[in-house]
Amino acid sequence: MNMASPTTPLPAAGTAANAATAAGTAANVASPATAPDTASPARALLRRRRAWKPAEFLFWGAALLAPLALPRSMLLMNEIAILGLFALSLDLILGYAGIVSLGHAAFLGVGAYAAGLFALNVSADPLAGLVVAMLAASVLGFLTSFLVLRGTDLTRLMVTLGVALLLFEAANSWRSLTGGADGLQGIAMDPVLGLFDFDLKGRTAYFYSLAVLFLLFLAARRMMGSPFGLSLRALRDNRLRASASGVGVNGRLVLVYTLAAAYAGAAGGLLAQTTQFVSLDVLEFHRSADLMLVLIIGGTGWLYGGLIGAVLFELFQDVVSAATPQYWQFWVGLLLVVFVSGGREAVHKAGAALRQRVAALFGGRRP
Amino acid sequence: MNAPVLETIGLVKRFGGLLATNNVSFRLERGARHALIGPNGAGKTTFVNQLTGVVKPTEGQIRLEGRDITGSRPEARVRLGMSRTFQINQLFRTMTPLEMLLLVLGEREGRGLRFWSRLDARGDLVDEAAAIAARFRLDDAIDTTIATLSYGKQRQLEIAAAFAARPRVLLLDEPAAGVPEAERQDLLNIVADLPEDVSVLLIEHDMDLVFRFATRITVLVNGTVIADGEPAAIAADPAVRAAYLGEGEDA
Amino acid sequence: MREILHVEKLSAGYGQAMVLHDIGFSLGEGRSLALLGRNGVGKTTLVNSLIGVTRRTAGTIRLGGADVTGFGPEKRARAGIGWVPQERNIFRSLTVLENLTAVARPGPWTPARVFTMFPRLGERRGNMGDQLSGGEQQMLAIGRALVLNPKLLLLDEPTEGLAPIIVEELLKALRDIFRAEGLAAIIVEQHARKILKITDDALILERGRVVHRAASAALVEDADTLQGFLGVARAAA
Amino acid sequence: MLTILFDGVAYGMLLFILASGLAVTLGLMNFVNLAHGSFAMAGGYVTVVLMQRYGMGFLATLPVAFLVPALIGAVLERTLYRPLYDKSHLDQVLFSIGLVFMSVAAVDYFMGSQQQLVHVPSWLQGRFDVAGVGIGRYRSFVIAVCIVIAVLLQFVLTRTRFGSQLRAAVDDQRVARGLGIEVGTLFTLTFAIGSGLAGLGGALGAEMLGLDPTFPLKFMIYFLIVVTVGGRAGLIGPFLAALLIGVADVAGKYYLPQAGAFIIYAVMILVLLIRPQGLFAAAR
Repeated sequence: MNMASPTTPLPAAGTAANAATAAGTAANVASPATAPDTASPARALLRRRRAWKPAEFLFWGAALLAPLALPRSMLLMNEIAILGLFALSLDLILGYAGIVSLGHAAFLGVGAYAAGLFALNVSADPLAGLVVAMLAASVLGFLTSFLVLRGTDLTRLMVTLGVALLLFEAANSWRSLTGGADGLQGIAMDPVLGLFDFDLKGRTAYFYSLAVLFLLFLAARRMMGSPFGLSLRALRDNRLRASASGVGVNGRLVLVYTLAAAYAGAAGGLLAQTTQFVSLDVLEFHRSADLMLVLIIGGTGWLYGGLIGAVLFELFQDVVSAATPQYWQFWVGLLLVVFVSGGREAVHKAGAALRQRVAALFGGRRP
Repeated sequence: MNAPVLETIGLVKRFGGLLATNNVSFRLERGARHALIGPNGAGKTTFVNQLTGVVKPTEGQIRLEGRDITGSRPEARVRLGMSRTFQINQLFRTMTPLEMLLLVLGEREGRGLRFWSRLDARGDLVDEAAAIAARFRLDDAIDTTIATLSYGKQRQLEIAAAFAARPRVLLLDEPAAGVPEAERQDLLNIVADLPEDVSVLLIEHDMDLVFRFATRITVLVNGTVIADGEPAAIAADPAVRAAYLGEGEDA
Repeated sequence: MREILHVEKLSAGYGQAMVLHDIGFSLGEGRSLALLGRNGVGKTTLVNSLIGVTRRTAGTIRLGGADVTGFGPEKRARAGIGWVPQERNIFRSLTVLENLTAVARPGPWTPARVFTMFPRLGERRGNMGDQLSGGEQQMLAIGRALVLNPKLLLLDEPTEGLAPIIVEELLKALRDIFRAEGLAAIIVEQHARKILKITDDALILERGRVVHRAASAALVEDADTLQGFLGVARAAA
Repeated sequence: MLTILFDGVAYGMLLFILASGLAVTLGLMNFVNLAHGSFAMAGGYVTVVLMQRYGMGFLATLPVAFLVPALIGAVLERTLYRPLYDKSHLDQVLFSIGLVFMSVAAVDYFMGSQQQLVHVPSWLQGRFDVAGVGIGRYRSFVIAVCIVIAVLLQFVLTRTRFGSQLRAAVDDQRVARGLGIEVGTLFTLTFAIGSGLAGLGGALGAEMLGLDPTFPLKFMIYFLIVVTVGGRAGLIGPFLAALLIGVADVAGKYYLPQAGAFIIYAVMILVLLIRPQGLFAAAR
């Protein structure tokens, strides 16, 4: 049922989308077809900004229909959906609140282990496991959020990296719980909602992950478009002015950090459930580093960045590692170096016109 | 009736051995147009930073409408009715003016934690933001990314954002600094047109602006108030002339 | 008389903020120039533009006949500009002596000679830069500019924040440097009368433009001009 | 007990030489170069290649293990690093992680992923006894070399014109340039020396720390800890921190093998939270 939702426009979004097309580019003309209170151009402007853009429908429609075109690649697609959710999580704190992190894998890992252990010891129901994964990660997120409030970006990078390394060491040492280097084996999941069995081709896995991704994306889109989301952007842009505008800095940061942790936990949970295996790999440093690259590719602060980045990253990885599996890291590194050393600007400049059009279609904004 | 809206009592700030604020007792009357002037290094910025809560005073008290706010956090002071502009623009560069104003209005109305509400859920706030933008001559730029606005427009937004918090006390820190001639007049008009019930403290070097705007002037030198009074009296004050021209012991 | 500095149509600022507009003036060999104006009119920005640490949008700067407009600050310093920055900016993790030796270039001014001129610095040569009093820091900042052996000295508010007796001492030292060495100098000062007594010429800036130029000796007698441009009274009144 | 202490000191000394370049680039120039370990690895592999393929003696390879990474460092500083000096720490981190990944994969490709063995000359092998305490010859050698380098570094930084110009440039880059100091050249040279020292450390440490393509990743966090815990005001803080970490790590692995690197990471987080400027940094 939830798999059908991407193509079913929400009522509010539907009318707003009509308004968007009707109003065209002029800022001060409100379509008569919209609600009566649109006399104010500013209100119409905001409504148009948050309305669903055609490209968004296209994006999700394509995600839903992709298995028809590539029925054999559903395992890969599942990985993309999970990586996309993980990147979305990082975008919440980095792209919206401006908190840098080199240890986001900590939350992915905790989510994965929580879901795995829950499935092995308590219940094999996927949704219950997912909730447990999100809860476990958000508890860790809440506790560690206080570590990222103080200090400079460098301190934050080091502290987040340190937390992730600590967890890795802990998981490695606490063999009785985590299975150490062998990982958690023998996870078998019940059918999703009692209806859809996990199959070897990854069909259920993909649609399950996509549905979770879509629902969490909807929630993120709503939250980042709220006054709360606006205040996060304020913090990212200029903390001094944010606090001079009455924004309570620490409270907001704790909230968004916890929220992002829950999202990453969900990604970890999905990973554990759909691959039916958890190993130390989920806590490795390269997870956090790759994630940064995903977001750099897609761009931060517009929610779709992580998703598009995940698609490109996984496709690129699929192609390259088919050719030279053990040197995949070289290309990740090269991409990072090129992107940071000006490639980002060049790409953005070259595609400026295209980007503007895409951004307009997606209704997002990229700094 | 005569109670000052903002007041400092015996304010002292030391940085190590340096006495940056020396026992400053200052009153801002309700509805005042008050300018704070002084040569470089007089301690104006340190004084303003204590008023707004960025720096903690070593001694003394700050009162806003009779309430002791000496230890309050900056964001709490905004909610209590005092907001400021910055000498160097502090704007949300990736937002539009409309969004920035909505942010300020939302925080003023205590909506900052509403994570499921929409930005345009309170239409009256949106209209108010649009009205403020119009008042500060930003209506044609309301949906432009702030980073791409001209410097003069950014200065205007700097004041608009402080104004949107609906302060009873507004601190303007060198509002005209760096604004090119062509955009200067707009800015001066905006400052002149601020509503009368807002008490304004202006920190400024530009004497044209100070004497056009202020009905009262305080002169700060080396962290100490050396004169306080009406513009004509300040202009004639020998101590002030000495501070500005280096007259005095050898003149 | 040879021209040491020639500035033409210079506009500059920081980031997006434009501070200087269309500045033009020149300075002859051995001449000293007082740069006057109230706070925030662009005096420091002008000095910083001469040394090359602002964003220039138009104009040219020639030093001793050579165009240095495109030079970075270190190259301008080597071409013969000695800079005493506004905040003094003594290198705090260097000793007094190191502050001099780190930048010294061959010429008549040596650290030893600086210590002869400011004996107090000599006594404190082993102290770290951040252990000096304001007056000592100022002397060190001047000494540090001198050991570059420049053709042109830029002094940005050298007397600011100093006790009156130290100001007198410092001004006397500066006068000797200007007169005896034939060194060209530009000195920014808020306290006009004091500095007009030791300089040859004066420029007054207002809102980033040159609004008045005069011989120092004439300007010091011109109370109306001084009050109008530099005092607190309204310029037009 | 004393043997462990001695081993810890040797390990700490080595860490200091490895991290000293980072202490300057990160501590003084405020540039986060996570790829510092890649230069160390380069030095290690220079020694390996020269010994295995060209039959050079261990000692003879050490100068080359310094020079090659220094040269690479200088070239990279001029071309890639410099534009990043005024970018955000995040960009610097991502860029240098990229370099780490590239160097790891490249070395793997050319040299293979196996551990490399460095055979130190026979007169440096084995142990001798001092008052009943077993002292490794090679470790004594490492300590001696490291002390010489540490003293030399401290001398250059505090007693030479180069050192005072560098400190001046770090104190206030804008004013240093305005007073004619060639900050760009100074930074290139400093970066090259730091990379060279890392390379030397990598060569010296191959026998004690092991050498394989994942070296930069494995030790990245250790270098960062040395600098951040040591404080970023000079070389003495990092020196003490390196000794502390060396002894703690060796002792920890001996007495509490299960805890792994746990304690070190926890201590780092704690220090960063309580004293973000580092343990030994002088309050400014």
